Amino acid sequence: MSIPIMPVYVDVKLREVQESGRLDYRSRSLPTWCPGCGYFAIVEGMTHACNEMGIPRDQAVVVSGIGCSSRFPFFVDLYGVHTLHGRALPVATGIKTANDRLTVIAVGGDGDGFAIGGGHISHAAKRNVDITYLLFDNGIYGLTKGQTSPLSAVGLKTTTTPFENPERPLNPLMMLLSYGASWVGQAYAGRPDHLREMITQAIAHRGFSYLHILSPCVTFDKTSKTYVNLGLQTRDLPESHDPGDLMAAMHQAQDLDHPALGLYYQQFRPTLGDTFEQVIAKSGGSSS
Amino acid sequence: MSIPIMPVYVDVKLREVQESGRLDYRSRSLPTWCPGCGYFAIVEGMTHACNEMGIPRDQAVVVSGIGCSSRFPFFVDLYGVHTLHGRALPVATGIKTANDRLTVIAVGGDGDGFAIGGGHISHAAKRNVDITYLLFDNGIYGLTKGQTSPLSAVGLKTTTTPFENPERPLNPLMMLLSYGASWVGQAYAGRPDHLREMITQAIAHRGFSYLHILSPCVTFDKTSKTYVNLGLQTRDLPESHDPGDLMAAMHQAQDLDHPALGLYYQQFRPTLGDTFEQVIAKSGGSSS
Amino acid sequence: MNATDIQIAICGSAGDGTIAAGDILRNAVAAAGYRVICFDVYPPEIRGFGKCISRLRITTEQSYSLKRQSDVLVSLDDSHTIPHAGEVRDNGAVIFESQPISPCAEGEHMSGHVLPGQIPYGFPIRELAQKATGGARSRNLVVLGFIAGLLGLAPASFQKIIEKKFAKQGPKVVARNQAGFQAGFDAGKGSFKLDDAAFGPFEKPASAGKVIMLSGNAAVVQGCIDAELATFFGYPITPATTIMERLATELPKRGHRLLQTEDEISAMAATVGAGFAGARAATATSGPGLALMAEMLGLATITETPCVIFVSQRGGPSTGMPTKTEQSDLNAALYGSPGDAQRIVIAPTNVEGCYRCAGKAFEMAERYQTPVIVLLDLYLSNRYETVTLAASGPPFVLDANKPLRRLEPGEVYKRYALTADGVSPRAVPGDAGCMHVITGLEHNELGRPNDSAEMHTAMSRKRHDKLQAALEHPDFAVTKRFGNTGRVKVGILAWGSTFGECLEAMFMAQAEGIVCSAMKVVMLSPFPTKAISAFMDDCDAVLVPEVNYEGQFAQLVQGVLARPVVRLSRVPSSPMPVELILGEIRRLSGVTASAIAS
Amino acid sequence: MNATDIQIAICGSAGDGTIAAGDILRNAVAAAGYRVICFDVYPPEIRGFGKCISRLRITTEQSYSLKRQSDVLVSLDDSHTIPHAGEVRDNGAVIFESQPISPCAEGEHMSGHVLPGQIPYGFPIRELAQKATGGARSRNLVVLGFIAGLLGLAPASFQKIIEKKFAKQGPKVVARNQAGFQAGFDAGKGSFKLDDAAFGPFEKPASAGKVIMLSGNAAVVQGCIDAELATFFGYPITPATTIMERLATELPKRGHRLLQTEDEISAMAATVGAGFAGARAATATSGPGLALMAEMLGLATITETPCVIFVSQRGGPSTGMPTKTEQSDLNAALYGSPGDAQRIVIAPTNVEGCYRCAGKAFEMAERYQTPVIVLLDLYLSNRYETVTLAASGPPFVLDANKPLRRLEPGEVYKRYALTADGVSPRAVPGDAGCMHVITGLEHNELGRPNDSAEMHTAMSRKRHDKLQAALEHPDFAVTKRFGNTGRVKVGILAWGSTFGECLEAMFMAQAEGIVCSAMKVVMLSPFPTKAISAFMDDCDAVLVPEVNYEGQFAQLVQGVLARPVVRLSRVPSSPMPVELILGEIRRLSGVTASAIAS
Ligand SMILES: Cc1ncc(C[n+]2csc(CCOP(=O)(O)OP(=O)(O)O)c2C)c(N)n1
Ligand SMILES: Cc1ncc(C[n+]2csc(CCOP(=O)(O)OP(=O)(O)O)c2C)c(N)n1
Ligand code: SF4
Ligand code: SF4
Ligand SMILES: [Mg+2]
Ligand SMILES: [Mg+2]
Repeated sequence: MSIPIMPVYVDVKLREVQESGRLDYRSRSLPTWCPGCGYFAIVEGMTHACNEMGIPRDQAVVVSGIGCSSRFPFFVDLYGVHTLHGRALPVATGIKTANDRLTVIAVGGDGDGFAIGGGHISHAAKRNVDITYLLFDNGIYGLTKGQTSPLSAVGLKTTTTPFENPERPLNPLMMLLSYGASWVGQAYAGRPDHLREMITQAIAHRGFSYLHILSPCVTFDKTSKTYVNLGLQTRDLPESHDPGDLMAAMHQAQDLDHPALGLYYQQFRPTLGDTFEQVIAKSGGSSS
Repeated sequence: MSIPIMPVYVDVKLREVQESGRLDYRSRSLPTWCPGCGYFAIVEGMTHACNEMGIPRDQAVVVSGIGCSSRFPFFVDLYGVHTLHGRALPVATGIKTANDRLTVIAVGGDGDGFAIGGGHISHAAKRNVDITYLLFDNGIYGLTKGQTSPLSAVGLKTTTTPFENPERPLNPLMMLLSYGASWVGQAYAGRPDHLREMITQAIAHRGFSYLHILSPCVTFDKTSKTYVNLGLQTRDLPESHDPGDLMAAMHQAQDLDHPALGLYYQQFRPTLGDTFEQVIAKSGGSSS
Repeated sequence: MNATDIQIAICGSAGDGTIAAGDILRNAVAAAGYRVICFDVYPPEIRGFGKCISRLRITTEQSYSLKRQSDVLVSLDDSHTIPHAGEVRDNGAVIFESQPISPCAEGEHMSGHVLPGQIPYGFPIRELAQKATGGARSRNLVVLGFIAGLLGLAPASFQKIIEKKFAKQGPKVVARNQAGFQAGFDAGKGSFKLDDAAFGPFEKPASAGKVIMLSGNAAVVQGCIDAELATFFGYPITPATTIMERLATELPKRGHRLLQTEDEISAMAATVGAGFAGARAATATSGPGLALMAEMLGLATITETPCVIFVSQRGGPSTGMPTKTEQSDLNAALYGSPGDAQRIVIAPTNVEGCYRCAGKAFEMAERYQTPVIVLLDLYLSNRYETVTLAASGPPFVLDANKPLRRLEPGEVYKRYALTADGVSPRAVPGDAGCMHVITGLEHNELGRPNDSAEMHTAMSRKRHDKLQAALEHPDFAVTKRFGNTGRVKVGILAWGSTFGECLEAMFMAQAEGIVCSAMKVVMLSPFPTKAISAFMDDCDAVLVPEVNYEGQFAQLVQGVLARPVVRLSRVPSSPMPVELILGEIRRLSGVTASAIAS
Repeated sequence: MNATDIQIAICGSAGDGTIAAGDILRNAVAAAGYRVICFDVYPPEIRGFGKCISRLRITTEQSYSLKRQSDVLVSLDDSHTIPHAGEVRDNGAVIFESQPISPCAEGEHMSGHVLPGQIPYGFPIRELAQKATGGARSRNLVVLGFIAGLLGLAPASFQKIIEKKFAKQGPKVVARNQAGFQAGFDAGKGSFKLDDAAFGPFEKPASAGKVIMLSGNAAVVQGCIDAELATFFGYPITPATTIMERLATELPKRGHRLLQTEDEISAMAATVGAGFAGARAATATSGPGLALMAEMLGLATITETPCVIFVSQRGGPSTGMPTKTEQSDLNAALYGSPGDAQRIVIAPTNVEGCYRCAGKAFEMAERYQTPVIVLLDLYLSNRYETVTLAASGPPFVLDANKPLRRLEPGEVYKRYALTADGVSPRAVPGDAGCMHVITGLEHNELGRPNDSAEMHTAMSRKRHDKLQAALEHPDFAVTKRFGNTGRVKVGILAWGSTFGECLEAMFMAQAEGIVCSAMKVVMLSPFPTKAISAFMDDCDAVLVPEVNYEGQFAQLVQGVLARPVVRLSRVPSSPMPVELILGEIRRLSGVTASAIAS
């Protein structure tokens, strides 16, 4: 069990960032998030990953839905699409279909992904679209000022559940595993180094990679997914965990009380781009 | 491994049906399905279940989406809603919210449920809406004349995959288990007695019950989910299977090559109706 | 007239408690018996230090819109307030911090921006707050006290509101805020009064009934509750969210049910399901959500299922401007569902109308078996007005269903029986022997699929014609004319929140001697052809002001009547400025601006 | 005129090979050089024995619609065909089975329903099939042969088509069908010819180019291919499905990509994604799917992303009548997306137009950076016509993007630069240094969120004004007038598939001496105000026939021009009957029916 970690403020990291050259990937716009929001660590992790991997800035597209989290594309200096609520994945699929050479990263919140956008995830995973999906899980609707999300804990009081949320949350990792996602991992905004490492790995994976990022909403959730609680609850996946073993991954994912961080599952199989080429070949055509 | 079973024609069963009184639940309209379609067995199983359970005809509602399968409500003499493609579950949720006393059964095809309607299943399961969802899986879009569905096998030639379907199908049972559905089972239209038994159990379950029904489309799929293939492939769940063990259920569900029939998982927890009452109680109100 | 008519604007950044100050002020004056209309402007950012303005107009009789110019402007943050100095009228008051913490450049201090003719009231806000409460957080309360003292409002109603507002945060916080208010009050009272704004003597209004202050969305909620809404399904979206949020507290207390669904498609689907099952059912959304509901709304139309949809418009297209008002979803509300899919669309023009339309919507949905869209907008949803509730209780019919007669033995129930008024008696699950299936396919009287020319024609006619009766719906004014009767130079034809501004403009034009009237159109579909045509007969020119780019309502009027109107379509990211409308009235009436000026 | 103009109707049940017979016939006569227009009617049931009718009009020059009366009616199932006896003209031929298997009541046999003046051709269809092929399955081929023999068509082109059509099923099946055809041909040739229908001498058409026969949907596919569509995303729905199905075969062969998505929301989303990435991208759907795309279409409008949406209308509202034609999705196509969300909407009027509009849509989407909806309907999607492809190759520009100039050092790329024509040079991912974010929020020139009044006004104007240029789009007629020039008694204003019927009606009216014209309106948004206004100036009365209940296009015309038109809005679950239009023309021109009759 790790020790609670303090919120990460961008300015604290500024020197370090400048020295590393990661500033290249930051846009002119400063994030408009609340001070202390977990998302700062994610944008930081992302630019770090881009830097480490040397991703050409004009060959990458960040695609988001709508939410605090989905403001993300404005804060990195890559191509970006701020789509509609819940639609990052199908737009990303279209982009990747049009141009396989692009690095495509979809980002969004828990409401964006598991409420309104819930129908698209299984299909992106099934097709093994070669994109990375970073899901920012603060267990609440931040942008609309604090309603329950499908990942809110039982008992959470929100503006739409003033008498406490009576429903148990969905289990996103089990869902993604059942969808056949070819890379499934979990990170926590309060563990920035691990987070960066996971983002890098997720982008590096060839196929559909899903990284679930626990991240406190310091403004609208003071009781559930806080830095203190998450710091106390999260754990590492056991050393012995085999990312090739789907049932072991499912087993680990079952534990929502003590979310384990790390790579749950990885598999290599043809991507959507590969299957397009396969179909073209079978038809007797050749790629243009 | 069971022996391939012949298609079930309604007329063959007619005398038996009349004698049992199940005809009470059949509507004046004869099904417009193709002769030999697996769906005849399902309508038969359903009326059998209603008869066995003595469900009052005017206290039950069958809700469907759009597809050959979704014509179902017209063929039973209950209240019915033929909704839109993919929307049976949210409409059913609304009905159940308005009137807890009704028996609500949602039905639909694999495209209806896992393509366009895919976003709703996890939420119906999460809320544990006390309804039954019968999913008719013929691995194809029947009504629109034979396109691939998310449950089509790899390699299937359809009008939209003339060069063979390159994608592996989704795994509906694993998905439902990961969603926390409180009753998950599988049946096959070619095993009518077992099917009826499963439909009865599913309706009897208090909470969200999901029954996956394998059913051949004799018109548009001549190679994959045929009576012959399904007859050869399906098996029973092992005697030893414990429906309280989620991981065991997952394990069984992993096997798409030899789909196991029977009850995978069952759990009792508060239904949506219960949670409404809980919220009303906490608010200091009392049910009207 | 001895009546009160004072408009106060409080301006500051998000952290200054600007909106909270406005909230206390409006509640206090309303409690004191005045009528108010208020509208706050928020920054679009998630968080941060964007500009907030809270504007309140306080009157003896209910007014229709904010005034173009405020009588009092309060600055809690000079950098934000300076650009607004011009909105204070001649001899109006400007209240600001006289002792900024750090010395600031001349151009950055409010005092340098008070215009000639305006009266500056600099006073040491921060210092007073510090002294009275030991900190600067209560600056907003100090300012409120100052206003009350200066304008001669009794502190009692303020103190009550402050007590109530901060009670949850404990007695310390209450005491701190009371102290802040008192310090400001004393300072205000002690100020030498130079401006001419003051509260007139208060007279208890003659009208019976309870006067309460509500935002448009709160009024919608009150209407829903008074119409005994049983089930609500929704998905959060600005500016409709607060409807669901309030209902989440209110419905369970009454034994009713609310479900936050996974998206708008499901919210609408569940609403149709509940409506089918016989419950009063509603949802609420804004433009983007309305788009997602379009298909399901078509199902409600063809299955003739009662349901109510509150749509609060914001700036479009697409995600657009979530925190700015606009009236550009009219087309989508009228025409968004494919096919000939008519439905009832009504749009209130003020907060009282929000209450009435909400309650009446359920009546209409049941009586005509149709979806009813109640079209609001951010300006209406978020603005506060005092509203009079009838002493005789809610003016809503609680069961407007056409009676269902018992079936004869052997009779088959016809859900879609072709009747004289187009409305077929409706059975719901549980009604013995009336089993039937509703479907989105075209169908016959039994509800069975049927796509013959005869049946499709008959059912299309039924679905359209039955709605015409809504134009005569009991106790509901689908249009209303104000101003001069008989022949007029200019007639203003308007809908929704913009009507208030039109009315103000009309009054101003009349004051200038221009003969004019204004007609509010509350029912947009079915279209009140007769009433509007008759109104147009009376007008030399018809002006249609609306806050959208395409002139959507003007297009509707012309489309139905084939008679020309003058469009005044603007997208200022805010309510339509009254002077813009006035300018058009002048122009159309042949009065030149110079003639007015002289 | 010595020209050929013969209409043949083949009627039977779903199992009789009715549609297949029509298919062979149309291909054979097209191969022989005639022009054809054909439309099949299917039963709505999933399976079963519902009525099918295949109607073909065969002419020397391309005609515009089917004729009201057929010259030849063939019965493959008397119970279905009997009600259609009346559609055969005087002296037309009725072909039927003379030896039914079981003796049938008089009223159930075709022979008892041939009307006086029609010529009966009973012959032993089943027997000939049995003899020639050893089974009854080839009855449809026997009948085809009979027609060819009777009317004097050379068998060669039939034999080729039969060969091709059945090749996949092996030589036995080919031989069986050839034998059936031959048996029928011999019988037909040997029949004593009483009727006056015959094929005129065939003249090779003067026009250069390749003549092929295509359904509307196949023409769309051809247009897509010739415009080098690179990515297609779709979800099956009648009557649009066949567009995707054909593309699924054609695109991969050309190295291009097609994805069947999980629903229409994703299809539209992926289309926008691919458009953003710089690929030509399209989707296809019908009304219900269009409803689901409404929100995403708004995003395409505000982000100014090129994309093309083919919408084939069917009967509405809601699921409506999936196998019947209608023109009732016009409103949804124009206004379905909330906010001021204008887009280009074009509607071809015939199959050749489907090809042109499909190809041109990609040009327009790129040039004006906008979604383009191509509005078809079931009647147009499913009907077959001969189409001439230009010998000079596809008439489409393959890159219509505004050139992007290289950035100056340090210059920041402005995705939404405000330019004179409203179109901003567009960079796509991969373009060096032009990183930008597109968003559904209102934004400034850089694409950054901005909701100021000035920016929102400027951007709204840009998005609307830039589309005006589409009215002058090179090599594309947005309207076209036919018939009398100058002043006319009646002007018909029509759009979409109904225009063919309008033109036929106009020709008939002219033949009766009525001075009239017809204008087809291909571009519905932006609205061709000038052209239509000028046309209306010439007309004593303007008639707007359309297949919907509300008169959606009429409402549009009146909405823009504030000038009255006469609506002829009907929902017959089928194309608009020519005689209905003709009747209205007569009425409006003051000619009474009796005057005509005499
Ligand atoms: C169609 C539609 N429905 C609703 C909304 C309003 N909305 C914007 S963001 C959001 C939820 C945000 O929650 P989440 O995805 O968890 O992101 P967070 O703000 O917590 O990062 C909602 C409901 C919208 N923009 N569009
Ligand atoms: C919004 C919408 N999109 C598409 C369709 C067309 N459609 C009707 S049924 C269907 C698929 C049917 O497949 P499935 O659900 O598997 O049912 P089946 O016919 O196989 O029983 C489709 C695509 C529709 N009716 N509505
Ligand atoms: S509201 Fe919550 S999620 Fe949004 S920026 Fe603030 S802290 Fe982050
Ligand atoms: S098309 Fe297939 S699924 Fe539909 S009725 Fe026929 S056999 Fe059944
Ligand atoms: Mg969230
Ligand atoms: Mg299916």
